[in-house]
Amino acid sequence: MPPSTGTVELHGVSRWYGNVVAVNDVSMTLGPGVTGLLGPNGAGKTTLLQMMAGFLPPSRGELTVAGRPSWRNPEIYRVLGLVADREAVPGFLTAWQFVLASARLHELPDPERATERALGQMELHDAWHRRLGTYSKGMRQRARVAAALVHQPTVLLLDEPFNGMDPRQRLHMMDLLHRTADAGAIVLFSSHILEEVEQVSGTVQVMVAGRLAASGDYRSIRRLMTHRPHVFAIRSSDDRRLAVALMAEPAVAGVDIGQSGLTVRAGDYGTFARALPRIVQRERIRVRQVTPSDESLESVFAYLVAQ
Amino acid sequence: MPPLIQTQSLTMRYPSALALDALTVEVEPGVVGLVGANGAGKSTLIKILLGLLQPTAGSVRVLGLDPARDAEAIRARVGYMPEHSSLPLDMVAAEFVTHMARISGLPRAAARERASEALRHVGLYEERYRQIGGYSTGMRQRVALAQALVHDPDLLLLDEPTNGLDPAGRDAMLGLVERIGADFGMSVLVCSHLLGEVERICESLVAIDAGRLLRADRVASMTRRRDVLVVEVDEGVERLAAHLDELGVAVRRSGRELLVPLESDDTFDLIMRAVAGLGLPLHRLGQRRHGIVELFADTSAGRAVEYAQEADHGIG
Amino acid sequence: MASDDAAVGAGVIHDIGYQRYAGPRLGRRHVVTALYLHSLRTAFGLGRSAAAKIFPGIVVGVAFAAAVVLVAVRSQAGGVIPYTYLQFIDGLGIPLIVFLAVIAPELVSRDLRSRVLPLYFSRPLRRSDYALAKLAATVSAVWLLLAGPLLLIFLGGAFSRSGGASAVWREFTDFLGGLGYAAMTAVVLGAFAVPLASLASRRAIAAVVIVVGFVATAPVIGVVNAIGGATAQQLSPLVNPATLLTGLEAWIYRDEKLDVGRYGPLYLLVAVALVTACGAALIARYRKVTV
Amino acid sequence: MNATIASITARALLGRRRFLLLLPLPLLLVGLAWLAHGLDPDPSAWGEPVVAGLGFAVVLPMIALVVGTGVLGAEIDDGTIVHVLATPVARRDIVLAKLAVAAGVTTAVTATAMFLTGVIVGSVRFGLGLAVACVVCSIAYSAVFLALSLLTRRPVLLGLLYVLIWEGLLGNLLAGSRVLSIQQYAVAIAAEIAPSPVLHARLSLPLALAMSAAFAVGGTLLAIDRLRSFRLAGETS
Repeated sequence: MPPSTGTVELHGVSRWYGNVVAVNDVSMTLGPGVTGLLGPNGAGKTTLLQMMAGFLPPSRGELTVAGRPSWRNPEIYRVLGLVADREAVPGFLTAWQFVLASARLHELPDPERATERALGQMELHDAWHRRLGTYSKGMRQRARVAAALVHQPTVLLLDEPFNGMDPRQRLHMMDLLHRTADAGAIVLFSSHILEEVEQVSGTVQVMVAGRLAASGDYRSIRRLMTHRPHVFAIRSSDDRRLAVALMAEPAVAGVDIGQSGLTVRAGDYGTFARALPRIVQRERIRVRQVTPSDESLESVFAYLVAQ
Repeated sequence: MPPLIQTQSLTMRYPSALALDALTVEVEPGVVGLVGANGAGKSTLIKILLGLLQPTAGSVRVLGLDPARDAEAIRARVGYMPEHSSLPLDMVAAEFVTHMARISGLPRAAARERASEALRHVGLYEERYRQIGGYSTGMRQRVALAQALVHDPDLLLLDEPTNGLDPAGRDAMLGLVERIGADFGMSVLVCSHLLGEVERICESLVAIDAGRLLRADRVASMTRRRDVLVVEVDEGVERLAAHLDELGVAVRRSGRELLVPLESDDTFDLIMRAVAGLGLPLHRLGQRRHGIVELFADTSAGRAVEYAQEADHGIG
Repeated sequence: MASDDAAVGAGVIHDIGYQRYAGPRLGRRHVVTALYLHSLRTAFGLGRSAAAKIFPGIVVGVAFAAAVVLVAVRSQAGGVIPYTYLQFIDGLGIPLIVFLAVIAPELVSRDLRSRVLPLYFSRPLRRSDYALAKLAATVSAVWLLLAGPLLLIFLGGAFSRSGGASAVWREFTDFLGGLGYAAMTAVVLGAFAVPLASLASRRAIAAVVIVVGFVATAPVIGVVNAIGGATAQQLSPLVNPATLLTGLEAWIYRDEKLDVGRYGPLYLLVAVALVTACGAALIARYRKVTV
Repeated sequence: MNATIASITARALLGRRRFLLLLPLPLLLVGLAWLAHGLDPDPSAWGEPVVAGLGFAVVLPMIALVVGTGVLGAEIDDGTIVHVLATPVARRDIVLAKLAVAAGVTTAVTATAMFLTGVIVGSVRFGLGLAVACVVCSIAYSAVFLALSLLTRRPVLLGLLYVLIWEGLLGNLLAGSRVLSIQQYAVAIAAEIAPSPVLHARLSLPLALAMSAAFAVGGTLLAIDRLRSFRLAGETS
């Protein structure tokens, strides 16, 4: 069935350099909305993004952006915006000149207005006549995003956009990605910093060692892996007695007693989560804290990496 | 034992910006966090401590010495890991660290031994004879740490040591810095804008913003408890909320979580009873910790930053 | 446990944790020597990737090949070629420029670009010592590039010459003369190239600057010689480092390679001035490098 | 030819310290000619080292090298090229714009210097001859160095070796090598327009023009093709 124009589609895409396989048989379809491409350094995130952006031909498989291949096809950039991982910007240009140049190169009907809108969107209006060389790392990043957004692309690819940003700058960039996606664009950003992915996109594509290890909402990904025991940190008024009671519970695989409370490995997530309150009531023990210590994206990620 | 670092109205004025503004702080030995947003003056302070930069005004003492006068004595006893990994990519790691040891004054044999030991301590023993260019970002950061450690300094200055690392790399690096502070018997100044890290591995903390001192204190005293109870159930959030409402408990919904004011310890039992009664799967229960991020909340342009209570997820 | 407890020797688990260092911490002289030796090895690509060995390797190959050819030619001509060693060094003009255009940027511009300087200057190493160590390493590398082939020529010459001990001795003195001139060449060309390289952090641009520095002044001499009188012709070689050396050689070794007239000492003075000026410029350059 | 790219490339080239490298050489050339003329109006003795020795052998190739590799090589090195490539501008237009700037700046610097030198050394006609030779060879050199920036990671060093070894050393020893030496085309063209004792043309004009065109067109087409399949260095580079 022909690739639809509204998506980014990959079918069995691989990329290798000699015998080093950077991306291994990845298939995915990206629709409108924000997706986080997550993986450790060297997992192939940048290689995948570069293939999507038409800067690297797939060694195998089929990749289309808005229905057409991106390799050796400059027309794709009418609908595609890219923020590459290299942070270099022409320091001698002001932000205005830099984004205006991008607008002109995209052959927009009214480049000045588009530039003003893009810079406004990135809240750079008070600094846009200063040379980029004098910008801080975060402001340079925002200027690059403005240049990638000036032609209002339907597909926006960002490689490590949050790298080196402090919390305030990160929060602002997240709002922007959401606003862009809400306007119907496909936004894909790569990252290995977990706070970002958890905050911005519920949907995640996790890459590990070149392969697509998981895709979808990361909490649902978590649930899909229920076959692996979950780890809970529990602090209560009588840890030892609670430990004894929990060991009797079939859903519990193991309990460790430490000074800061119990570490419970639950064999099956669902049954344990329901059983715990019941046991605590029965034993009349006061529980002050129950924390799924392996539940954040970090653990999903570490679990996938360990496979 | 003189204080690790002492500054007296330290000021650094660049033509285009005021990097440090009359900073007066005293830091005791141990693992110290230097926290601030990008451009808050962290790197400038480190360069002044190393005598690489002359401050416009004010005085500074490192290990009791004055960088302006005896910079070389300080540099012999300080290890520095710069923010951007500036390493010769076509050199073998062991040879590079040995070379750096000799530049710190160690004789050839001692330099070679300590280089191999330093690379072992940072977990690169097997790869120490490979070229740095072939290393991952995480491994390069560890080589940068090894060269700062190799000449057995009394003080380690680490500028954003987890920069560009993935979670596994970040945890490994933080664990390493924590172990260095504890077992190696040397003080460590860790520069970072990732607040979760500082909280986790540092004993005391210096927070600066736009070159001015926000707060300098022991970490423990800065993360006070805040009396809100967070409960999250995997299913039936509305049923639980309605039930608590009937019991007259002021419930507030925040995403997948329910926030309940913690009047007394009984509230724990009340919530547990409610969840057990409805037979719901309990996913999370706990007290919302007051993270250091609030420090910056009031200084950011008016917007309270209820941003990522890192203290709740994972670190817990 | 089969063995009886008493028979078991005392065992101890050594603490292989982090050890503090109580050994000697050597002073400035040691640190500078370490940097010098490291830089010298880097010049020839030793301790570096294969790619770093290609260009220096080519030049060393060319130098030794020329030496072999010279030895062969000398043995045919009965070993009587005046000033063989000096001729050999002057003959390597362009390969020497290429060698400097490769190694000076490698030793100087590369550290600037890869921002390794913070690692050096955050250690007990003075900036002037860093500059001098790099300069000394470049000069030594050029000298070694020349000394190796000269030795080959000497060995070839000494054994093929008839005329017993006195001939070998004369050959040896010529050889020492050659080494002396090689040292002069190394100091002057090295001192001239390194500060030029430090002007650019991009190795490619540094290489162009060095080449232009050597090549651009040669035609000037051509012009002055064509126009000027005898004195002008005797002074014009001062303008280019390579011809400055040839003039120095003519005055010291009296081999009539170049008519310097009575301006011989001036050549020495200009050479010394050039080397000191270049050294001072290099130190000044590293003093103001912001790290 | 894309005006936006041309203007940004020109600003990048002329903005950086790298541009200062371009000034001393032409000044030295004209100054030397003016000084020599002052001392001895008859150029037959000193003309050759100035015009050919310094002009065609050093000033023209070195300026062309620095500018030719600067218009694209620098942007590839620091990664800013991606901002131009990630736009729907045809690769052909990008190359032509860069080539125009490179050839333009090289011509502006070398042709003016050589014209002044020619006027001082001989006559206005001689100056024009030298200038025209510079125009033609600036284009040929620029195309070659532009293509080189896309073919290798170290275009400047290889360019240096071509000028120093192939055109310089071998040019004098090996007659055959002159056919592929752009310097010789310049000498041939100049000698044809304004014959003078100062210039010793070793190639015929038709051959020089044909080879210059071959280098110019060949280099440009090669650059366009390479740019079309330009790859950002992958993660494992």
